[in-house]
Amino acid sequence: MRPQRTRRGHLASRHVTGWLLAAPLAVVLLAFLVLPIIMIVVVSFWTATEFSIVPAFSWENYEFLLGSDVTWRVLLNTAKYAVVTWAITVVLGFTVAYFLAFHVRSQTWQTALFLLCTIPFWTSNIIRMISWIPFLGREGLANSALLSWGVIDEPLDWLLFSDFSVILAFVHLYTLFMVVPIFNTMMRIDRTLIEAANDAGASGFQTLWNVVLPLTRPGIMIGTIFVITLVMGDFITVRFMSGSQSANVGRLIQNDIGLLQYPSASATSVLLLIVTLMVIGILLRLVDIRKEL
Amino acid sequence: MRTGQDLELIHLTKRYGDTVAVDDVSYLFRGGSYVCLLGPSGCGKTSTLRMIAGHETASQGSIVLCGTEVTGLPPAKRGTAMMFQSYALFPHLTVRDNVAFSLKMKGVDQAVRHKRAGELLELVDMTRYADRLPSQLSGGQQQRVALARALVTNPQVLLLDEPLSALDPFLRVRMRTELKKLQRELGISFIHVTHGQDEALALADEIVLMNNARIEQAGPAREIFNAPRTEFVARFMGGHNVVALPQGRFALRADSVRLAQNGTEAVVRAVEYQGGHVALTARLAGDQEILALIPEGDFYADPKSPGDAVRLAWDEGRLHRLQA
Amino acid sequence: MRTGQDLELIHLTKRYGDTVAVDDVSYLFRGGSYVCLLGPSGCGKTSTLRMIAGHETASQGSIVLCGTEVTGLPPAKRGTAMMFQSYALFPHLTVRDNVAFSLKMKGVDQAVRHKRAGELLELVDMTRYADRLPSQLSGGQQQRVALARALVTNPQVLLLDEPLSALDPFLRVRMRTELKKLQRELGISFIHVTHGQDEALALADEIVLMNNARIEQAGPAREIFNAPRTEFVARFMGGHNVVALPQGRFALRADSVRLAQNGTEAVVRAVEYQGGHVALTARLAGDQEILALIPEGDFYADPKSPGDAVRLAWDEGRLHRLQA
Amino acid sequence: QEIKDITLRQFGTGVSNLNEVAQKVKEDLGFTLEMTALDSDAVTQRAATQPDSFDIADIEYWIAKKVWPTGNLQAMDTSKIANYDKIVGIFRNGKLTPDSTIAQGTAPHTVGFTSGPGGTDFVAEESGWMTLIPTIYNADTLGIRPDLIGRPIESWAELLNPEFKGKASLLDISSIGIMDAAMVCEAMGEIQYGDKGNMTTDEIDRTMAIMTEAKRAGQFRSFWKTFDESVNLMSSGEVVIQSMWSPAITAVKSRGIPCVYQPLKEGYRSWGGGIGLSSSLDGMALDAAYEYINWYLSGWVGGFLMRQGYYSAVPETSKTFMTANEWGYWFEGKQAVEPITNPFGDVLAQAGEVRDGGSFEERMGKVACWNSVMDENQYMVRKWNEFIAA
Amino acid sequence: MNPRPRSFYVLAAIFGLFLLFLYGPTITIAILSFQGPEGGLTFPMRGVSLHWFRDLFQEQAVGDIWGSFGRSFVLGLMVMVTTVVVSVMGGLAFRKRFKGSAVLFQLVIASLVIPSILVSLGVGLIFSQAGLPVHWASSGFGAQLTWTVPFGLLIMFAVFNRFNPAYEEAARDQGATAWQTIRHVVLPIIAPSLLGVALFGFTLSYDEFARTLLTAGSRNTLPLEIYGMTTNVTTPVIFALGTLTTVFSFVVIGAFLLTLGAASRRRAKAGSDAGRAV
Ligand SMILES: Nc1ncnc2c1ncn2[C@@H]1O[C@H](COP(=O)(O)OP(=O)(O)OP(=O)(O)O)[C@@H](O)[C@H]1O
Ligand SMILES: Nc1ncnc2c1ncn2[C@@H]1O[C@H](COP(=O)(O)OP(=O)(O)OP(=O)(O)O)[C@@H](O)[C@H]1O
Ligand SMILES: [Mg+2]
Ligand SMILES: [Mg+2]
Repeated sequence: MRPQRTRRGHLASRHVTGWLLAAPLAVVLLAFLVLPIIMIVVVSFWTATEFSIVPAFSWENYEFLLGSDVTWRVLLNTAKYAVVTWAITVVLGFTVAYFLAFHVRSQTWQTALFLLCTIPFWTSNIIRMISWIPFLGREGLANSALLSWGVIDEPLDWLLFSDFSVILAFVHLYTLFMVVPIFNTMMRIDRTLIEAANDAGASGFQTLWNVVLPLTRPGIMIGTIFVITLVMGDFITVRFMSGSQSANVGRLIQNDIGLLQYPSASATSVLLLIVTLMVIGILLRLVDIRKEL
Repeated sequence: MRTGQDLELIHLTKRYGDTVAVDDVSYLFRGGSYVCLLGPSGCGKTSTLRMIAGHETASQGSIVLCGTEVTGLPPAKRGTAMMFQSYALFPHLTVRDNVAFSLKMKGVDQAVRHKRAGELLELVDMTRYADRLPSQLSGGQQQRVALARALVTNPQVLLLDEPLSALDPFLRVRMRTELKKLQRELGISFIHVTHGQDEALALADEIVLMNNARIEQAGPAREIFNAPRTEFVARFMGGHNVVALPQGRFALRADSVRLAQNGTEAVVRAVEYQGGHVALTARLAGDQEILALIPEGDFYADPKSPGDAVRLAWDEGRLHRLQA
Repeated sequence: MRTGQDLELIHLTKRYGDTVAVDDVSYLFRGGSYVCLLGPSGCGKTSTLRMIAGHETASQGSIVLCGTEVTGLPPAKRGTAMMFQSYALFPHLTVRDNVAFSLKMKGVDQAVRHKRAGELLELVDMTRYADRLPSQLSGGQQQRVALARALVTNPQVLLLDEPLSALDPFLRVRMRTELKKLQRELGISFIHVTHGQDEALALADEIVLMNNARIEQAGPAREIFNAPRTEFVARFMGGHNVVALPQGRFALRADSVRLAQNGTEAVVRAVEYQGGHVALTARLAGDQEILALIPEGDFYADPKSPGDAVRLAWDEGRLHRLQA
Repeated sequence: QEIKDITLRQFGTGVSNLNEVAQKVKEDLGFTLEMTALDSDAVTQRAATQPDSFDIADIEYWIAKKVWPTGNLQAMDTSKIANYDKIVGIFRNGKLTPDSTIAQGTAPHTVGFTSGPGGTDFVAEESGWMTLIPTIYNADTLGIRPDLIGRPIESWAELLNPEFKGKASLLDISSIGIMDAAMVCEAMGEIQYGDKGNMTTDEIDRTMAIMTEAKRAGQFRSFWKTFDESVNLMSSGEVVIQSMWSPAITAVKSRGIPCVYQPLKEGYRSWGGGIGLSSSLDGMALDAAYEYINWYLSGWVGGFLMRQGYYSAVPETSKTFMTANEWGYWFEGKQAVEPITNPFGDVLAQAGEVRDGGSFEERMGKVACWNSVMDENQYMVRKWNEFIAA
Repeated sequence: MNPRPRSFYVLAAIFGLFLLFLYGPTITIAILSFQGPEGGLTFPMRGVSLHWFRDLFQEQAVGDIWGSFGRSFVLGLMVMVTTVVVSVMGGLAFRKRFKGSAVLFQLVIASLVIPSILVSLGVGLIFSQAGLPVHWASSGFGAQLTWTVPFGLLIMFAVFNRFNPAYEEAARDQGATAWQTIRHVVLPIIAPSLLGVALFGFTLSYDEFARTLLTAGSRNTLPLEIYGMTTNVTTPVIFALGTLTTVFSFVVIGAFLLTLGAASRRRAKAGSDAGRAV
């Protein structure tokens, strides 16, 4: 250690150690994120035969993609799933987080209830997805329960293989991604603010609306980012739960991949990427993730 | 001398599981007075205050304000208002909206509530900052906003939990003057929790000194300082020596002890300069420690250092007998 | 009167981007003395201390300890040790392991380092608690552990950043006595950052009063209190009035002002009881406010209330001319 | 290196990638066969893009049309295949019997041979170099739940019968699904196809238009993509009529749920599978692979698969591994004389029952078209996507 | 303690329903896994037995559950360890606010939000174009990291936002080197959060489907295997697997909570007279 280290030397070392520490992260992201994305963009300009991809520049994929009204319909459908799922998860997630943060008093219980929520996720998603059929199907648990309670006379068809079931599965899968960031933000709300509101005569609901909700906004934003991206990128849930009857962008991509149409899949991917990044870009303007964690 | 504005605690008790935080406390807070709840950490000050405010339910006993029993009422229905220790300003609302918050909750029109908020900001001299967010204010400014917010509901009693502890010492002294002035102007009761005896002495018409979940002594500030009932009070208020004599235990004010030619022999243990005075701690024979508060001029005429032998004297008349 | 143990700051400057936190400060801390760095919030006390400790690099200037330039050395190589404001005890280590931490880092045997840690815990009277975790200690106990940990490296200078601010007032007074005693026993320098002038007066052999990133005045505690160089010093140290007279501005100690039959006319603004004294604020003609510190006995012989007309008097000799 | 140290990695769909086969290989041949089951998309994708990740590809003939030109597979010398001559005609010259007509679509023999080692083309005649060795094949038709339908079903057109609104299903693998759709449209008399296995864009448009209309009207409960999905749809009663694979029907039946493989007057849609060798296979491993192929055709596997309702490429050899009762029931379409069980011991038919669709000749002789890859494949895929998104 | 308000019971009921909803499939799975040998994947139940649990430990007609479970488990551990290491290092790096950290942060966010299938497709393409063999432990591993590492990093941000830098300064003051500071002070203090990151990394990897789909190579991970198994008749054996997984998770988490409880009780005991003296 030199006794007279200059200020510059110190500064430089900060950047150097910073990069050294960040190197593994940078390598992972570069190799498995940046390069693949570049590859996708490049391939999206190639053409394909039945069985292989031809590295020749062409606008063909985009021409078709942007020219087809299927693209737009599917995009719209994707957006619909994202928005509806978001709306439900935000309400549900907020409620659950609110309960855990403000009504469960001991930290041990909070942890325990949280873990209880995560246990179903240890069972493979595919298995859980398959099990929705016996749960929601015509002869499934839900229908037989409703029938036996006399709520309905005939099994409900729309419980399964419908937009309802798709959204249901999304909500099932992703609500927790909303709960966690909202809970995290709520735990950082100073409890005396609630008392102050109480003191000012606010009812429980007024406190919720005027104090808790505004202060939870960053958490909601982060949860929104998770849910929106997860739903937009999904392909397996839509396929299983709609009985292959509806499509989202992810399914278009997967279909193309299945048929070895990589350039076309890449073009669709680029479209999805742009849309996703735009949405997230807007959301990120509303919240500083790093500060809010 | 009861008035219509009195606040009375009747056999008030608060338990948290096994801990008894407030133990069967009865007290009458006279309307329009500045009362300090004083005591060491954990003695139950905050619990008492929060029960009065309605943020904590009483385990037993009742609270009567202006002749009405308020024990079971929600905070906003009691005629009390609370100013929180860290102010608890809503970070997402401007100063004006913070002050107008309770009016908004009542459904008061925006124009009306802004006008009223303006008046209160005027009162605490914060009109200029009405559009700022709390995070853009200094500690002292935040405190004034909190004050305005608490006062907007026209409470009969304002409850303050360590309102000055977040301020630096300089500001603390300034703000306490303002608090006192405001209380006098408004003519309502302030109940102020603190664990600083200097703060309590400076502010309070009446001090309620708590210890171990009970009231140890209550009365006007001077009475508490000059006539401590127990050793605990004497020690806690500071500036006192507790002297054990054959007749019993006595409190002896440190400023009544002087260095003298003929007095009890002692050895200096520590010397602390305190501006106008010097606090000299000395040990008498028999391990009794005595604190003498000596005017600066007198001390430096013949300065002493730890280890020096001195003689200490006091008037017998200054000894105040302690009951416990 | 330099000794081998001196700590010298030479044209020390610290910039954070555009803010200048410490501006070209030069000062000689004499070895073995208790120095308080005093000043209002944001004046650069912490920055100075952290540069001395080596936790912050100096933007300019140098630091010399015991004749060695230490400006570029890492904290542990400087012969300084730091006690942090919130103590920064390692929460996962027992008290003993906290104290022995630096020895462990040096690769000292467990037996040896436990023995040494035991000695230091003995010194701060914490032997009983050696196996506890920091979270199981009270504030004052934590502080002693932090002290023991800082001292285990045998530093020449101990740096303390607001060591007493996390304690309640009762404990604060007790701990400051202990700090002072310890410093005297060890004979090393303590540099203690505080923004409480009472704390500084009570503890310091020497006070360095900072303002706006510079040293405003430095010297023995009494000198600072009795001979403030500037209005800022007089106001900050408290207990002073600043009087504007045709000849210039003067500092006038509040305890030199008395109520008299023939004196300047004034109106009482506020009265604060302070135990032995009463602080009376009055306004002279011309909007000048004067604070008078009146012995309790004198005041209550003829008590005044806000609004009363009084006459104030002081000896001309007590006026101390201010340079700025 | 000994043969028992060799490991061959085989992948395919779960239809034929059965662990019992691997076990038997270990017993009979001594080397290890590692089986990986994938869904049909992943099978194509892996065969076409990851030649190093397998030694043996178990794929379908129509997929071969896509995969073979990549050069990821190597041609097989028929002279090294003992039972080559006994392979049924379908896979050699396209004819089941010398006077059969060749069905529409990608008939296996059209993609079964290449010009020689290293060839990436297809040749029409038996060149001595095979692309895939045929393993199993079958003819598919509609599966129905007779208990829930309660009347005879005779035509593909019934799939779009409004009577089954919300209770019909179709296969969502575009190349296969469109064939079924075409069978339906043709049966309805709406469209007359030149070649259902190689439609014109106009034919594709019209087919999809009819299907889209039906979909919008709520005809379909669901589409299915994997074997298992079709079984679940049928056995849970979600669907009463759907295009289905013969063994899937068998699987539904084995749970005691009535389900019929319904022969229809328009004939069957057929498919065949085969195994191909990775081009990176050589030396001893290649020898082992040939050994495996010869073993495969030698009868045990054939019998094993036949008992599940598939047909073996070399029925003659399978016969020796089946009882007369089994052979009669599965192959000859005769009444069972004793209960028929699948290889896992589940009873599929009682004495006296006959197999739906009858004998081998009756079934395979009435193939209307083969699963195929069309010239307008890309166009068709896009239209199919539109249909799904509709 | 104040009595619970009415809203508590309403919210508790909602939470209960939410739990029921979360466990809906799990419960269905549990019920159906106890069917008799004739059982299928759907209702009505066909008999009651432990047949499928026994069957789970025998070879299946198709696929290799335990082999793929083993791979998923190993991959999960690899991802877990790497995630912890990379995100701790990353978390430490970001505290230094080095040049270019903003860009790297954007990348981290991008990695989090980019649809999984794109990563799968892209990594698959890269490997195939570069002629590298795809393998679950190389390309599959990497593809999963693009998901787990950003998550881990976000957790580390949260942790370091709350981490008092005075601890590190104290350590440095005590003569600890940079490495010793991390080893003896930072890591032990953040250890509980690391446990969280590890658990998270493992879970995300263990159940990852999309990112592994095109990157797993010749051998399947468990989710792919289960998916592959659906190309033949799948039996309630996968439900038995699900039930067993759930039971196992309950045991693990129960043990975890018990340890936590025991630790805090032990601590409470040791410190029972804290605050009395001084
Ligand atoms: N929510 C609670 N649960 C359990 N015990 C509590 C709770 N709040 C306070 N206590 C206990 O009750 C006693 C009195 O607490 P209280 O907060 O009223 O003291 P305080 O006088 O305000 O102290 P401080 O000066 O430290 O604020 C303490 O022993 C405390 O530990
Ligand atoms: N890390 C930093 N980055 C930027 N500015 C800083 C930083 N640390 C301190 N400052 C600024 O430098 C000035 C001096 O800060 P310093 O912490 O030394 O003050 P202080 O005298 O210790 O105040 P306090 O009594 O509030 O602790 C302040 O204006 C502060 O805002
Ligand atoms: Mg309190
Ligand atoms: Mg500071």
